[in-house]
Amino acid sequence: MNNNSEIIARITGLLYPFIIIFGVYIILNGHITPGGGFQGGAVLASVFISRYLVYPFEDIKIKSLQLAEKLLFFSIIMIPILFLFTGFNYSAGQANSYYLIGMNLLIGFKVCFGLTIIFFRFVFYEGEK
Amino acid sequence: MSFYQIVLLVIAFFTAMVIIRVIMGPTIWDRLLGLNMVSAKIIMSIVILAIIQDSSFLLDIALVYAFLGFVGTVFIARFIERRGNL
Amino acid sequence: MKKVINYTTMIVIFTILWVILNESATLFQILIGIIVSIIAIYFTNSYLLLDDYIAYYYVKTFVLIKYLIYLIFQIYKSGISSIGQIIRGDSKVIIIEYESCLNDELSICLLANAITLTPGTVTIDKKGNALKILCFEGNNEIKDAFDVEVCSKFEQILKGRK
Amino acid sequence: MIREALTVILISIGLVFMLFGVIGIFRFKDFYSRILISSKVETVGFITLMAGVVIKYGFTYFSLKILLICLVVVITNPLSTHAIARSALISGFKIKEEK
Amino acid sequence: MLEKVFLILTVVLAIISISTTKLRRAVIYLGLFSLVISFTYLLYSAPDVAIAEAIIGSALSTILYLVALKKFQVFTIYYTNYDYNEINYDHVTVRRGQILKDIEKFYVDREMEPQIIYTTENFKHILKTKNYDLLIYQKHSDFYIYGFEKDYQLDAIEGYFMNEDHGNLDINIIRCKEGEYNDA
Repeated sequence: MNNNSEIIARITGLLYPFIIIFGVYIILNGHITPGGGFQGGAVLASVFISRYLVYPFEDIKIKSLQLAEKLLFFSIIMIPILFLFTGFNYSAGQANSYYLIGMNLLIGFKVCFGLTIIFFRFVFYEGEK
Repeated sequence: MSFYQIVLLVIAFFTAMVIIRVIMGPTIWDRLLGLNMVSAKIIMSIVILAIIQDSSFLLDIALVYAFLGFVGTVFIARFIERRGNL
Repeated sequence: MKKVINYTTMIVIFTILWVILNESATLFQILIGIIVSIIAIYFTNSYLLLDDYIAYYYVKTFVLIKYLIYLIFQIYKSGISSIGQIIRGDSKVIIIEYESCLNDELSICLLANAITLTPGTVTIDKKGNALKILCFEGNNEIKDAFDVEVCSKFEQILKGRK
Repeated sequence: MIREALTVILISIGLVFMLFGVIGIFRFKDFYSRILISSKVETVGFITLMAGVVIKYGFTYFSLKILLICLVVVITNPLSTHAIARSALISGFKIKEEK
Repeated sequence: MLEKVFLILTVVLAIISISTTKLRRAVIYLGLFSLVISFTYLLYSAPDVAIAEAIIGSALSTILYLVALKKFQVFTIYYTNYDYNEINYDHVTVRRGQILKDIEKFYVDREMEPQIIYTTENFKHILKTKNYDLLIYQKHSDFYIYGFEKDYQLDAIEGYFMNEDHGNLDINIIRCKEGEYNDA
């Protein structure tokens, strides 16, 4: 019964880089157009989810994804605190937008890893009968 | 009322008709087909709305549906053909 | 050497995509676009596809344009004829099997996609180069297009993919 | 001016195609002929409508983005149709004997 | 005007998706609901919310609901009829008969998901090849229900039909051994 359609597998593979570029675009332009860290991260996570259509095996290392997600979460908390203590001048316009882009990137990757972990845990462990 | 607003209203009417089919539809595949059609209609409405408001960032949302709309449909179809196994 | 040229073409295509998305063609955006497309191709090759994306999905630009133009022509042709079908009402559905004369995986998938896009035919299954097609009974156009011994026009176009 | 008129005409043609798609979804009595015609005629209407919008805007970033949307829909829409039809066939919903 | 159409559609879809008894239909209705409400957000000029709703509704939440439904047991019921060579719309909706409604109600009451497949294949062929839980074969007004011996629900179905009044319908329940006819 384990026969997935070859056509879907092939053409989904064709779309991967497009979806990745689109996700990065949504993250990087989060401060001027709609979108941002959460939305772009969800788009990036959907790449991993659609990969399940092609290779339904458990070859993604959930442990290392979890470690990366924890590190990202730690840095998301620590970077604003560090900025608070250094007394950086916030009024400078250019630096402000760089700060926003950097934080959006971190949030985006954290959301991507988090949703991927949720999906694969649900599919391979929690969904068992 | 400009031309594009009338177009938007017509598309909204079509969407309502397809949703009636989805609610009526006897088999589950009819409903899935309706979901697919409504998704295409929503993409069109977003493009027309972007013309009315003259703002190109609305097209990003249409692109999201174009890229990811098929993932949900394919997963539901696969779920049905495997009798409740993803 | 050919590999380098192919990679450069791919990066150029993705950079153009990035510029279209951002709606600005400044030097800074182009630079970011090149970096993002290199990262996207590397990530796809090593983690998602487990294979070489470019060797997997390489289609000549000329062939692609010819394919798209012929596809749009075919879509309109059978779209107009299927309006008549809608007005006439119900009709019977059959499944025919069709053996393609292509032997390349991606070309067969593109052919199947084109068959699904034209109104009146849907590809249901693919095994090797045999396709199962769902279509109306007594539809002469389909018979003309697919029951011939030699390759159909789509297949002749797709044969020169590489 | 002529460009504006062409846009209006093309969008109207697209709406007519979509109207036939919606009629088809109610007119056909079984699922397979519905999936054969309706959803596809809808795609024809989609392409026509987008062509109208592209003509209105000429060669700008807006119309390039719309062409991108069109291309992606042309790639992904057959996938979902194929998945639905295949799912119905494998599950055994069938009208007539094969062969 | 336009906003009103979409707001009415949203309310209708929300009510339908919580009042339906079949969970897969509810998943599809929720997908439609998210499509429509995303456009409504756009009409009220909230594109940021709309893009989040689009991504979450079209891919992620649908799939997570489906993964949750994996725990739910699905019963596959094949229905064949001797009298008809073709199955069209009327048979599915109008003449489906009381028995299928009863069986559906039986499973829904016990919080299980029935999936009924109408087919015109020969029932012996289905017995041999298909992977089924129940097979209902109708010949004029006689009903033959095929099920597996080990399936404890079969006794419950028998009891259910004994208790209810079914007029002049003739219902036979046939128990098959595991793998007696079936290779699948």
